[in-house]
Amino acid sequence: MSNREEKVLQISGVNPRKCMKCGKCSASCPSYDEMDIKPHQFVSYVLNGRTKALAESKSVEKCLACFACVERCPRNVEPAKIIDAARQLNVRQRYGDTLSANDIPSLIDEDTPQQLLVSAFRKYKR
Amino acid sequence: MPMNSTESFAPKIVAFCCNWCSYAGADLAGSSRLAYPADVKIIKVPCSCRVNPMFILRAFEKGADGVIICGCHPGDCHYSTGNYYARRRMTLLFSMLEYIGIEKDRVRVEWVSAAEAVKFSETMNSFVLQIKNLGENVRLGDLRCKS
Amino acid sequence: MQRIGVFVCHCGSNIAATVDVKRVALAMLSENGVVFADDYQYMCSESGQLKIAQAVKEHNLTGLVICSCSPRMHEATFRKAAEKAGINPYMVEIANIREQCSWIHKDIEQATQKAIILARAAVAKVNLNSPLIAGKSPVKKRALVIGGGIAGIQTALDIADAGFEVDIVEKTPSIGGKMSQLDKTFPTLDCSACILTPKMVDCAAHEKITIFTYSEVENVSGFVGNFTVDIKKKARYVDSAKCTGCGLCQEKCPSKKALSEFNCGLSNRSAIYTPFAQAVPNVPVIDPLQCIKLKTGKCGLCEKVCAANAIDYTQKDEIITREYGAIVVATGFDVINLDNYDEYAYSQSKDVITSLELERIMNAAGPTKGHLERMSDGKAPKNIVFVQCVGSRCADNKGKSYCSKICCMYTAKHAMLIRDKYPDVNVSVFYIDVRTPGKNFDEFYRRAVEEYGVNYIKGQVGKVTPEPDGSLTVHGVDLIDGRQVKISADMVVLAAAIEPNASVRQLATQLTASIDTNNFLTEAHPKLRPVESPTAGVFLSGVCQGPKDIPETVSQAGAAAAKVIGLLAKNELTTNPCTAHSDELLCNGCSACANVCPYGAISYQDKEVNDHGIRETRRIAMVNTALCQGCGACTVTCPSGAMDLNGFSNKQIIAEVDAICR
Amino acid sequence: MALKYSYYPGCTLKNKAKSLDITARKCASALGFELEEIENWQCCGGVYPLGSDEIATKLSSVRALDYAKSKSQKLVTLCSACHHVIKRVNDDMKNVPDTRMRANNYLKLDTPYCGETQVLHYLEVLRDEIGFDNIAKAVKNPLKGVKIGAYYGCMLLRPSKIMEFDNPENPQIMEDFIKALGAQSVIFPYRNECCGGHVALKSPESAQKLSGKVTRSAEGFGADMLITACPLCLYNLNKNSQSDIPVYYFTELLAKALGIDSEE
Repeated sequence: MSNREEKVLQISGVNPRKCMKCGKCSASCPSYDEMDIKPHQFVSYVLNGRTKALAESKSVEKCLACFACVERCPRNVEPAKIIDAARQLNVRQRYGDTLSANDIPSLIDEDTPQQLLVSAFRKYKR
Repeated sequence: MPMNSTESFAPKIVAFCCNWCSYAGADLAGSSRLAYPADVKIIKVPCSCRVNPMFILRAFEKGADGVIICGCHPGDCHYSTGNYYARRRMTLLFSMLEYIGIEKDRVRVEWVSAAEAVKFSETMNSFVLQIKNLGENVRLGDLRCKS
Repeated sequence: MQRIGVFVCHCGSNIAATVDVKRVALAMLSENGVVFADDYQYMCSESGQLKIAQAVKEHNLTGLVICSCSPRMHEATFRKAAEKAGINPYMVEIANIREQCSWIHKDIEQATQKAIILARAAVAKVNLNSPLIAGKSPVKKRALVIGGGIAGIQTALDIADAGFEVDIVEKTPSIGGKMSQLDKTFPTLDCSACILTPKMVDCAAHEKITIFTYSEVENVSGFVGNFTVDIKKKARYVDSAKCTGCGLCQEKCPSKKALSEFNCGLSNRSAIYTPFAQAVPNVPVIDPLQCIKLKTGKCGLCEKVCAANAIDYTQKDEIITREYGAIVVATGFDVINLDNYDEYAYSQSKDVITSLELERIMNAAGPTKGHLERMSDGKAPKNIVFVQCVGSRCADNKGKSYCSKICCMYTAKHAMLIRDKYPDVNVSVFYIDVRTPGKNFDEFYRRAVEEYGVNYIKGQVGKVTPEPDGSLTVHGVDLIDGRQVKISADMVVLAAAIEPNASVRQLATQLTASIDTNNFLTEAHPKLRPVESPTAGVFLSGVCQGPKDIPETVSQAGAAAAKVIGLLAKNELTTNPCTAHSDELLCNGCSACANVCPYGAISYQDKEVNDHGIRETRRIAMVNTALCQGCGACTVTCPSGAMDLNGFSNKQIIAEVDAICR
Repeated sequence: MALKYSYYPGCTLKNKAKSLDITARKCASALGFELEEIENWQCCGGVYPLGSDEIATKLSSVRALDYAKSKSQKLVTLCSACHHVIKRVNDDMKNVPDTRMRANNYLKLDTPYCGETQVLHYLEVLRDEIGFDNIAKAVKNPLKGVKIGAYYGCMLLRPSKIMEFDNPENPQIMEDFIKALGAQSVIFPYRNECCGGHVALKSPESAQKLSGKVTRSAEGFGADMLITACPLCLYNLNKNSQSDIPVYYFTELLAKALGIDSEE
């Protein structure tokens, strides 16, 4: 297993071997249609050494962190933690940020809650 | 803590297992190939209530570093109540060990059913680690018993 | 001084690959008392046993140590071999160097060292063994079957047909169990009632069978061959001897709000009721929580209409004590509670049902008289979705870790029956895996797909959402197509996991039979003794031991019966000679041992003893060896050290401790 | 003596969600409990850091938790995001030895913080400490005939193992709250589905799709209005769902029913 796979597993704390491939995570995911790699595939991407593709996927930014997959997984696999670990791999790199303070003014309106900005910086920026 | 010596130190550990649950649990651990250190040697007894505290003290005298007693879960004893007797006796033994200044962590009581192979193996692994951290039993060893 | 022979088994490569068996044998030769040591491929084989006999003869051996697999496996084999060779069977000790050594260690040096120590301990013990003679105890020639479902019924019939008396204890008002609730059975689609009710009637008519319905086991004492069981017959408020089963009382009963247990709560029943038309016995019971007369004192209508004068509001629970030689547990299963699965909206919509509820809906005697209807509005559904593995195969504390085994087949059955009877209804099945091992099972499932056009979708359902128009949207995934699917359904059927009936926990404690982490009763050996409990004289039949379908249950029921017959056919049993005994010179008659004995095996006698020349009468503990089970509680309790246990004496255990610590 | 709680308002309640903060405090004093704002609280970060090696991002929560511990008070939150983050960090401090050790190493507190503080959401205070029947008694203007849908969102409920807030698939607490105010609760299946607020900044089209499902489902079951505890959900449902259904903070309704002026 390469360094990157190990890193994803270490950050996520997930044991992908517990997955029984039932697909309940993908059945539950509200962002399924937006994702190129689907929640039930996160596990096999890690096991098959394709974390680079996972980290470069659209899914990284499409996960809503709603934890429906975590709640309903019958095997306690917690797919949300895997995709978040892949996202962490990106933002922890140099130039991994996908949002800068300069972008903000064009994205907000007068009602935008602070909470949204704070969490966006956590999500998209180191 | 004698952490650095844990690698070379091979403790002597006596495990008393009741015939109906824990000994069967150990067998299942074996047939499931769930490893635990070779330091553990099992003595079969009909029931955990057959374990006389004197046996434990004897083991320590003879140089054992840890003793573990395994029985059926409370309520599941093959003889109905044997494990309750064992629990009470061992509680008294613990306070006696403490009174005479012995680490009571050298003795453990665990309930392991015939189906709990994983628990058996995990228990033995953690007990061996615990004994390794305590180091060699020097205070209880009877010098007259040493060869 | 013993003359001990040590035999080290290779067990093929099971032991020999990790333990240097020759070194173990060699090391034993320097142990005290050992006059012979050898190793062999398979000690348990005929030639292995022959080797033992030869060595006994040649070396005049008095004791044997076999270093082999667990004594739970072959202790009995080697004891028999010893007896054949002319040695008392209790002069044999086993050193378990397979399960507790070669199978768990990889390092040859380490494993060999450990095997030597284990063998050493066994040798030290045999040095102190003494010949033991097993006693005899009589066998009560009657069996108790707990649970009156198909498992219990079949077991009882088979035992009774062999000529032994059988009692069935069933906690509901009728025998029949879950099978009586089923409509059709897979894979032949014959009607469940048609094949079950004749067996129920046979049971009732059999001269050797006594049925106690509406009854529970209250207490169990004794041991194999000699159990004493208290059975609580709950007050029925109807005299079974007088009742003719005319049913008028049920018709006239004004309290009709109770939910029918038989119809899974989908219909109502009266306060006085028989669970279903073919109930055995056909005698109603009064539900005291629903009966107006029993609650308020007013009413009494059933009493007035009963021409047979069978109603008796003063009836009380009754305890019956009976003796048995063998006990069979056949307590069956229940469908799990679905509170943990609210994503499937079971508690939020009447049109989300379990498969067992669907059985009742499909059944002509069910709440809808066999018409496929929605429970919410009585409309005929056009789209039905089945969800498999609800609560099975989970690792999340919400569900069960095991596969419930029967769901794949009954779901295929339901899907097929619906498509057959209502060809315009669309049926989809969400599955993770379709598991159909069994004769004609996979063919059956394929027929559902190929001939009946059932739409099988590989993937699980995430959520079922009730919609404002009364329909249900099923949010699932199709893993083969790689897309989320949303199916608008009128009915959703959940294949809920099955679990052992809740009563089994307490029963296991009463019987001192062990249960596993899922509350299934443990068998004595998973392969070789699958219908016996580790507790002698207790046998297992049906789902109480693990999930199984009807044909498997019936075969296991027959197997349990065969074991019971084998036991009851004996006039007496050899008892375990490893019993306690007291040293009359050390005993001070304090009663401590009698207080801890779980079997009441210890009594006291005034006995004249000769204590170093002084003759006096003392109160001395006496052990009834027929009652003593050899737990050893008394030996540790005894303050003077007078109590000891045959086969596990203080000296023997201390010798083992010393040998291990040496 | 009035019940006193350590109160963690969070960034949004001091700004865009002022009414959530104000009504909550006013209702509290009307119902006999007091919210004592934690001194020098710092932003929770808005999202719980899922990485098992994240420490620095959890420290602000630990400081707040330790403050409550020092005052022997329970910690009360209102914003769903703050509640989610602080409750989960508290669970880490209690049950994850590695996080506990490293966080304490950073903070160098007099005594290490090990998850002692109990974290309550305001709704839990109403349910478990005050009691909905007592709230029903305190209601001056019962909201008779109003059909209200409770929108839970994700963060209060999931993961239920840690949040221990309510049944994650069929919650009851807000419905019971609505009934206590004399109104009628409308149960709709999307009440615990995500509104997509988390991606409202960079994928507004997703946020529109998802929040639309929530409001359509609520309207379909006849809700006149929605209540929520989350400022982000409120913003997203208002802005992106393309529905006119009004969305209020649950405390605004509580204030109204208790007859409290919700102006500052």
